[in-house]
Amino acid sequence: MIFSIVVQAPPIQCQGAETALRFARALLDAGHSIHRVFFYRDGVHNGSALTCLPQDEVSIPEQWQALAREHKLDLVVCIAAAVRRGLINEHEAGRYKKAHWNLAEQFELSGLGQLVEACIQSDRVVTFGGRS
Amino acid sequence: MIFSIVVQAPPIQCQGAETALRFARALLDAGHSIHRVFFYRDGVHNGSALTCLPQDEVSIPEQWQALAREHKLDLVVCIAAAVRRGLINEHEAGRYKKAHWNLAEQFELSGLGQLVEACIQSDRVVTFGGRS
Amino acid sequence: MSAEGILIMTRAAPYGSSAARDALDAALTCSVFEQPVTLLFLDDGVFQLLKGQSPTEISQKNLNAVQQSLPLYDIERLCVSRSSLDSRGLGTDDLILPVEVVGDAELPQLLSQHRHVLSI
Amino acid sequence: MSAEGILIMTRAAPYGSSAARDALDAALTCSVFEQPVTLLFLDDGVFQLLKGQSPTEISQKNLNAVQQSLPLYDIERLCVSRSSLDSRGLGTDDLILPVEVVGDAELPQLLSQHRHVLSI
Amino acid sequence: MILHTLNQAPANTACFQSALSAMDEQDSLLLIEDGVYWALPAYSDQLASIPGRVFALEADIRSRGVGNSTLECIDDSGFVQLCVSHHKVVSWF
Amino acid sequence: MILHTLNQAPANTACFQSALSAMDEQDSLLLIEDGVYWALPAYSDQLASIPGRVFALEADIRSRGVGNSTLECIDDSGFVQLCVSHHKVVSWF
Repeated sequence: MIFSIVVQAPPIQCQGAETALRFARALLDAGHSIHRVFFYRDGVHNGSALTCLPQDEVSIPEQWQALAREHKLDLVVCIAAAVRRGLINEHEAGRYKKAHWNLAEQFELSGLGQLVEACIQSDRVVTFGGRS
Repeated sequence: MIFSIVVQAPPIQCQGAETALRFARALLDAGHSIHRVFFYRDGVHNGSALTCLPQDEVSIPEQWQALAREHKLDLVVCIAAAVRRGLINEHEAGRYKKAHWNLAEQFELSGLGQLVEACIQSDRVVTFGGRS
Repeated sequence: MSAEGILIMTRAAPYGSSAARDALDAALTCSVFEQPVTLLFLDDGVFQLLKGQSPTEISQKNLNAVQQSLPLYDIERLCVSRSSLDSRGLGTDDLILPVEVVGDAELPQLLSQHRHVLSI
Repeated sequence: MSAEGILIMTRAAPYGSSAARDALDAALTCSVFEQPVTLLFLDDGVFQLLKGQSPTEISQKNLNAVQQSLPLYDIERLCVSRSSLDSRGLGTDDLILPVEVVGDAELPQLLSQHRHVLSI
Repeated sequence: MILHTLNQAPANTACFQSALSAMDEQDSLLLIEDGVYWALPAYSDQLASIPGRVFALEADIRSRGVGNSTLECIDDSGFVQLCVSHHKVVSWF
Repeated sequence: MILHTLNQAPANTACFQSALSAMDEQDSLLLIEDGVYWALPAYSDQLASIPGRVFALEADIRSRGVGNSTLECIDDSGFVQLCVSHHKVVSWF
């Protein structure tokens, strides 16, 4: 079956991002395919390259990256939600004249259309939310 | 009177950061002093230098910066909460071997001790929260 | 049963969080991509449709303005929970747009009519 | 009335959000800075003290371990709302630490005894 | 003499109830952000059961189209004055 | 045939009530994250009023020390199977 996952929970303050990761792994283990993981609202922070954790903790962004590398996942971060929240790639940094950027590799900024397209292409769409 | 403000709300998804800003301005207008603004939990995102908004919107981080410049405010971002969430300054970038950083000027990373010290020094401590 | 289109369910009050605006953005995008879309307002989400909003003082964009453009975007159905309205003492006259009022007993059917349900 | 020290009020369940851990960190810091501190557990916050937590599968640190160290840090008072416990069917035997159970009628006084109240 | 602020809409009844239980008659409650929906007529009984005085932040009332409330509305400088006239501020969110 | 997931602890009664009102007897409810506290004995009446079947995510139950629940616990692969065996997934948070 074809799944898409929508992550609206930020990686640190809410558990939703971690639950989504475990769910994604279980999907792949069961032989299903993941059409896309779409990060919306505060969920965009899952795509941060600057997350710094103590050595005994694994960061959620790095786990998404590892999973994406292994399974060629399409990790799409809503561009409108992201730039408002200070999550940008090199291209947006140029556009907004910022000296730095912080979108992690494997993640891509794109529009809400990618969420709609994911709905069209997928048999199931599963949302993992925060609270606000 | 001496006030301190605690901001736990992120700048985009919740209104708390904007309410805190208006409250801070009203405090200064009334002649009170602000000992410190302490950003904790998802509130650390108020200190992002990479927030990009359309030209007709003013970013919350920039408003904090402008207020801090004008009134010499002490804007302290909880360092433990910040680095976990991917908000770092040049020094932390070096320590964690990151090529980029994103803490805005006027904001300073420091420990939770600064929250406790703010409580000790202030007549009133007012917290602005998010939800989760 | 042919389940078609996307239902966007929104349960939060406007302005206190960005959920209302984010749900609207998603609905408008569905429409741009010519996907049939229904908006369902539940719980505090019914406050999103209150008339007379004016959030300039809190530096936010007026949702009422966007909402009034919904018919132009072919957003086909705006559904509002009757029990959510009732418990808040609100009637359809208090709302900015004509809506379809949905009783609790009709909710399960409304959900099953759509291919996907997105909570925002 | 000499209001002294800091009351940290925490109302969220553990693990679903980081509030429990963030409140503990703040309380421990108060103690390091030799400020008298009281922790007040209200609403779903009382779940933070449930015995037998084991969050390794969800990649989080066990709060019970930190909680058991609280007496070593001279955290003087751990207060738990009686009505929050009651409505959840919990008793003090279910909790990891001995606590002071506070009735609703005593809440206003508890708040006024402290110089500052931080909600986390 | 505590000023309580509350920013949660009515679906979060637990937040409102807990704030209420923590108040005594010398305290005041200030409704802010989504908390101003409690000013609607449907909640007049709940508001009446609050032991102290109740205020609402004007900017939030106006923003949300919560009309003709009988509550005392204050602006940001009124918020500051309430902070000064009470001994401390407790935030409910 | 909808799978509903719910991640909110009992103070958020509105979330639970709305999920309930949206379910019919063919649907299932999966308690995840803080939602697993609804598996405590204190809430057995509320759970009994749910029209369909009710499950809880094992990892979340164990994490929180919510012991001896009579609910059917499933692991992540069980969660996946429920998604497949129902027509869609509706998240309540």
